Amino acid sequence: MMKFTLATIAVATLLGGTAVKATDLEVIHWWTSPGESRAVNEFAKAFDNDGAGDHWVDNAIALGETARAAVMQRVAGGNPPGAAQFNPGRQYEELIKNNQLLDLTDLATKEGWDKIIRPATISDPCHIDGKWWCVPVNIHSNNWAWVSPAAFKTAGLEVPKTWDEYIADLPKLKDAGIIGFAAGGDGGGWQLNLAFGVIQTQDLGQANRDKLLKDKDQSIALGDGMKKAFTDFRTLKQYTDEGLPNRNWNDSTALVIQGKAALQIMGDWARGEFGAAGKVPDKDYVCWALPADHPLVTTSGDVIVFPKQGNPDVEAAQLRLASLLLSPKVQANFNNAKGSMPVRDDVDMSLADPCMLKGLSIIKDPANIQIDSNRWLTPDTQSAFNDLISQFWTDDSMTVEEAQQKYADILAAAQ
Amino acid sequence: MQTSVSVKNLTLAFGAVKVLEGLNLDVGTGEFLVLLGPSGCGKSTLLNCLAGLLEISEGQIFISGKNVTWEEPKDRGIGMVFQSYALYPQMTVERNLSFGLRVSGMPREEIEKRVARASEILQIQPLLKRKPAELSGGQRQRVAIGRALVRDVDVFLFDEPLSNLDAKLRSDLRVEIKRLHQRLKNTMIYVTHDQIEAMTLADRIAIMRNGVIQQLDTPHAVYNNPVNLFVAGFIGSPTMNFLNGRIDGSTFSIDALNIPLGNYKFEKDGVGKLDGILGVRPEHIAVGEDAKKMPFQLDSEIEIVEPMGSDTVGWTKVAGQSVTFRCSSDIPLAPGQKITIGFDPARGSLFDAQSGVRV
Amino acid sequence: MTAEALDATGFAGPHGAKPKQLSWGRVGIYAFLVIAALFFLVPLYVMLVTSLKSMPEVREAHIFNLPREPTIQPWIDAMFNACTGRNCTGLSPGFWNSVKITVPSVIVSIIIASINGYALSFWKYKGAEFFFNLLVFGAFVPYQVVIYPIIIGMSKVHLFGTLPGIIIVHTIFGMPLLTILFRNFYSSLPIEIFKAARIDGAGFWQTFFKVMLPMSVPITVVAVILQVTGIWNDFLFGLVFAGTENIPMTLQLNNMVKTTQGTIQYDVNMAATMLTALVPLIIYFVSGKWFVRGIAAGAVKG
Amino acid sequence: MTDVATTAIAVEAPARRKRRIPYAAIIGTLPMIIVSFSVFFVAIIFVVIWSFTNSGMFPGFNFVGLAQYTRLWSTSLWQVAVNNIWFFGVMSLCVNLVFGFLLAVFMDQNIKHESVFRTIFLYPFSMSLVVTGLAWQWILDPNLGLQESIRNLGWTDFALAPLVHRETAIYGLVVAGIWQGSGVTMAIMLAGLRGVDQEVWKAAKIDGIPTWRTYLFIVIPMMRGALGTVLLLQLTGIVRTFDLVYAMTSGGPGIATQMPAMYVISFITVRLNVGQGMAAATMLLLPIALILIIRAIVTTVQARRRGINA
Repeated sequence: MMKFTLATIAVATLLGGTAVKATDLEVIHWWTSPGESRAVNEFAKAFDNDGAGDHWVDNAIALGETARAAVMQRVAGGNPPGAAQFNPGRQYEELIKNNQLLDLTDLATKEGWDKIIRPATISDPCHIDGKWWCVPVNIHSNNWAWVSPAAFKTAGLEVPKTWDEYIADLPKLKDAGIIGFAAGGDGGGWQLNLAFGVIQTQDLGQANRDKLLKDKDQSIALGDGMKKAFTDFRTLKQYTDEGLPNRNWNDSTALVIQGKAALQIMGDWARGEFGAAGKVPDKDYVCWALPADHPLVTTSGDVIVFPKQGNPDVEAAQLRLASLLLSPKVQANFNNAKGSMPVRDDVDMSLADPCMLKGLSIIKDPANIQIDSNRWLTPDTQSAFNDLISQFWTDDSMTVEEAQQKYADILAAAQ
Repeated sequence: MQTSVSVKNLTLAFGAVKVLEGLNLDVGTGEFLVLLGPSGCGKSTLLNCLAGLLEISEGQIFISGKNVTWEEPKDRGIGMVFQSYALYPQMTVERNLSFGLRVSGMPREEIEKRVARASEILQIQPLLKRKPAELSGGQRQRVAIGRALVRDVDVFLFDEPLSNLDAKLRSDLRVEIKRLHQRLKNTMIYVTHDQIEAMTLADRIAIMRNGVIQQLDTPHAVYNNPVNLFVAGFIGSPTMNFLNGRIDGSTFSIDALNIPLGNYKFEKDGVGKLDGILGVRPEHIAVGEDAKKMPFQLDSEIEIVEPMGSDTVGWTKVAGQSVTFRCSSDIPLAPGQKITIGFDPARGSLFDAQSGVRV
Repeated sequence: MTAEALDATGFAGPHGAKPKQLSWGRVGIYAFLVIAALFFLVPLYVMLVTSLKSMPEVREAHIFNLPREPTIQPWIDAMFNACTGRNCTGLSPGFWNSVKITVPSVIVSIIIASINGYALSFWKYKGAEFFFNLLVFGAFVPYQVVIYPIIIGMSKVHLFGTLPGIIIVHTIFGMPLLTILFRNFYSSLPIEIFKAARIDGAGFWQTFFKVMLPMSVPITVVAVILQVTGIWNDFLFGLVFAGTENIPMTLQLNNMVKTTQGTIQYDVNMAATMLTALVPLIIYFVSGKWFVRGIAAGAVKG
Repeated sequence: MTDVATTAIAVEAPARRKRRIPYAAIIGTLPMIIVSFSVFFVAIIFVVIWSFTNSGMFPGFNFVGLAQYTRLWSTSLWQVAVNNIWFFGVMSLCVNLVFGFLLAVFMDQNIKHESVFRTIFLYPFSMSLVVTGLAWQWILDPNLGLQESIRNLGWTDFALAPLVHRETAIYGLVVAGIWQGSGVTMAIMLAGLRGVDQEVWKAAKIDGIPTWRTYLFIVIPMMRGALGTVLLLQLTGIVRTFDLVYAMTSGGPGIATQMPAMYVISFITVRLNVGQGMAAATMLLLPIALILIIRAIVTTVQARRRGINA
């Protein structure tokens, strides 16, 4: 980023004032797939053209894990980026604790963020103890399955109507040479953990799932619901392919798009991939809101944080960007491109496709909102779960009971 | 004398380069033969061919009556000692001596017997438990000899074994080797570039140059009757004086100076007239009173004096050509001093200036 | 002796060179070497042919086949057009960043290490050996162990994420091995050279620059090769210390390969991989001989 | 052992100047003094100190005793990583040494085109581990790589996709590591072989010692310098194993190819638990410190014994 660091600081100190010039604002994010790229372009365009002459300096780092690590190192090393993407929850908790983030409260109060952002569960991760530390930019739900009618057709099957029908179809899909369940093992196993989370919710029910993750309830961790979740998860493994380890999420999605795989459990950002490939919902692909019996939307979107810079110019630019991110037009463009739901109700979603409309209708009832596990779990604990789930996935010698016990142990150790 | 080692028509070529060509050599049983020559003359190469370390291109090699041309080195009935000792550094002296025998599967008692005998002969018993790094150069070379000894073979090959030692050790070990030969009476073939080693050790010396044996004879013969200029110049220190002139019947003339050849024994009669070189060893030139007894005398002036302790080397001129002589250190000499020198041309050597061959 | 016919020289039995039983040994040697060479060459070959194919051809999964319609488009894309996020600049910026990092790092680290080696060989002062032993220990310390304290230290002096910062980091981690190299090299020089220079009145620096440095060419070549390839190929330090505007090529390669735009473009990825490896490859092909010699002569005295 | 490190520690070269303090030398080696002290001493002290704290993303000094170590050794990720580094280390070291030595021996048989072979064997060493990892990942890709390629030739049951199976992924890493590193082992060993006195070879031939025994019992013990260099290069490389795994498997499938160095990096970056990361880092240092201490003791004892003998 900025050719700053030394030179600018030196110049600024010498002149005792601020350089009057356009500010380059570096943004670190992991929006690197085609759909995501189109979406982030909306942000960049809006920021570059807002008349203030600032520049969006794009720093896309593949894989959330790597991108967040880069941000953390940059902050620890005293050279933070101007803005950075995180998932809502506890990923940036340490940054707040250590007073590394720009306080957005004044701007938020002025613009009334607490009124326009709905539902409240979306703003909670940013709105902590009355102060605003980040900007939620979208609502993503993990609880989606993406189904390829072409794949089922190849196997001579009807597209199933329910999850159970799908499970029943798996052996036939396998016989027809179709990958029954598309997944990938990159980035420490987050794709698998995401799929497991959805299955976990299906098998435990919302209330118990919250109790498990929020209250770290041991009896649930060791109970029958979790046993079923692990067992179901292992069943799915029988219907994956050899290419799974190391595969990126969008490459898994591509398998569904190409009709090589029947179904993928993935957040609604996958919709962007279908869009980018020119596929039409309900025709070329089908989206299922999960859990099948009672669809829920998770609060697992993205937020943007603004690390402190100690430079008034940059700070002004940061605040301008923060405001811009929430503006109705930008929200509409960004979310349409990305396949996510906007964080405010008053944006124009006329372009929304059937899948997004499905999501928007679910979100109408706050009871249908499922709080993302990031809210309650530190990155340390999340990573430990990633480890466990991917270990369980690859190592058939690990019994369901062992996995449950380890799950419970991680919960017990979680802070 | 029975033949122990015999080389027939040996040729060794590396690609197109012939290092040795059509070489013949017979070594008698119990003989001590020294291969002498400047570096690059092919003496070590010949030795390596005998040992089977180099594969020859043509010819045959017999050792103890057996055609070993195609045999492996270990089956040729030879032992070899190297310049760099070539001891196995991580093994004790004892293991160094016994390693080859162990590998060949010899019974333990026999190995012990042989090691004991070799170490007794070489007086290295106290060193048996040490490693080569803990030995002095002389001790190492004894061990290396011991390694050849335990093989209990008929023929020993030495490849410049004393070259890495300092002067004192070298002369000590030289005597040692001579004693060893007298005791064992084995055939020994010894490569060196040091003429003193050659003269002192050899029964016969083979002087080599460019892969060809120039002269093969007793030390006395090579010294007194060198077959050509090369041999004459190579043997002896200080080197033989060479006077360029013309042979005319029984006279050798350098410009106006005529040296009567007296009873010089020509190789063949009727040499006639030709450009020749008269070689006279410095120690055959007498000065002062002794010179008067010589058939040929000449007055001269001393240019340089080199006292060597036991004797003195003086430099002077004969008909404008530099000549050195060696005399007792008791004779007082000083540069510029006028002296009379004399020698007996019959003890000298005459060579054809064109071909360098003795006439 | 066999009943073989007498030969021209009149001696029976073996003569001349031992007949070659077109030794199976020789055949075995070459077979082993050729198979080993194939093992070493296959990845390069596969990378090369894949990088010259178009994607439809790649998907046919005949990795050993030569490209039917060779195209250098993947190379052009990899160098100038491939995207990471919004940036579609290919590897070219990374290439220049790597040059910017490598050149000064190599020079600085070699100068420092050669002075160290020289001082440790000829100008021992009390305590020098202690620091050297620390360095030797440092040669064994995994980078990952000290990376965190160095991040903190660098941020304290405001060098984190800057070009000087990454140069310093490379210098630090190159120092142990290079110092050992130079120390061993200078120690093997005859001390008389040093004494002669002292008698001629040369001091620490004069002796170094006028006498020692000109003699250090062989070991410097080794050091340059080691450092250029090491720093060019570095991933970890680039990831952590380089800062955004100095992202080295390896890091960009990794980003490019791990980011997928739709379907994975294996052809472009392979071209990018080859491009990244090109500089050290050329260095090895050109100077590999010196490297082999130098590492034999300078690195270790047995 | 007579490799660099030992000579450095053991051989106290005679002090060439004693009386005056050579200020220029101290100034000249100032970078070394600063780096060795601050990086390899102070920084490591801090690493150890932080390993006893509950530092999160930023270092703190809230001491928690051995809690980080208790957690470390009860974490299966770490256990897997430690097992892996042993397995990977021993495997790669052995195969590398044996293969590198064999290559050197075969190269030493007066072969034609030696420089061509040498270049071929050595070039992978110039490639970064990231590149190596990517290249081999591609070749071993189950759908587009070697496996599919051979299946396309008609052998439809052919299976060679080690990276996607938990049990075999680490062998894939070993192969890639060998590919990258055995050339340089060969080069050093070859130099070592050529350094062996030719007369020793002759002596062994005359003694009738078979070639393989000569290599094994005479030549190899004479190549301790070369072996020391190879070991130094390989061991330091193995402890730091990171790039290769990162590029090739990212520690997967599952956590099957996790390595201690990755554990450290993961905890100080993604998992924001510096205390845990530092505990793992300290454990990484332990064997190295141990080896160096044992060596220091051995060399002092040897030096003393030599002193008595002399």
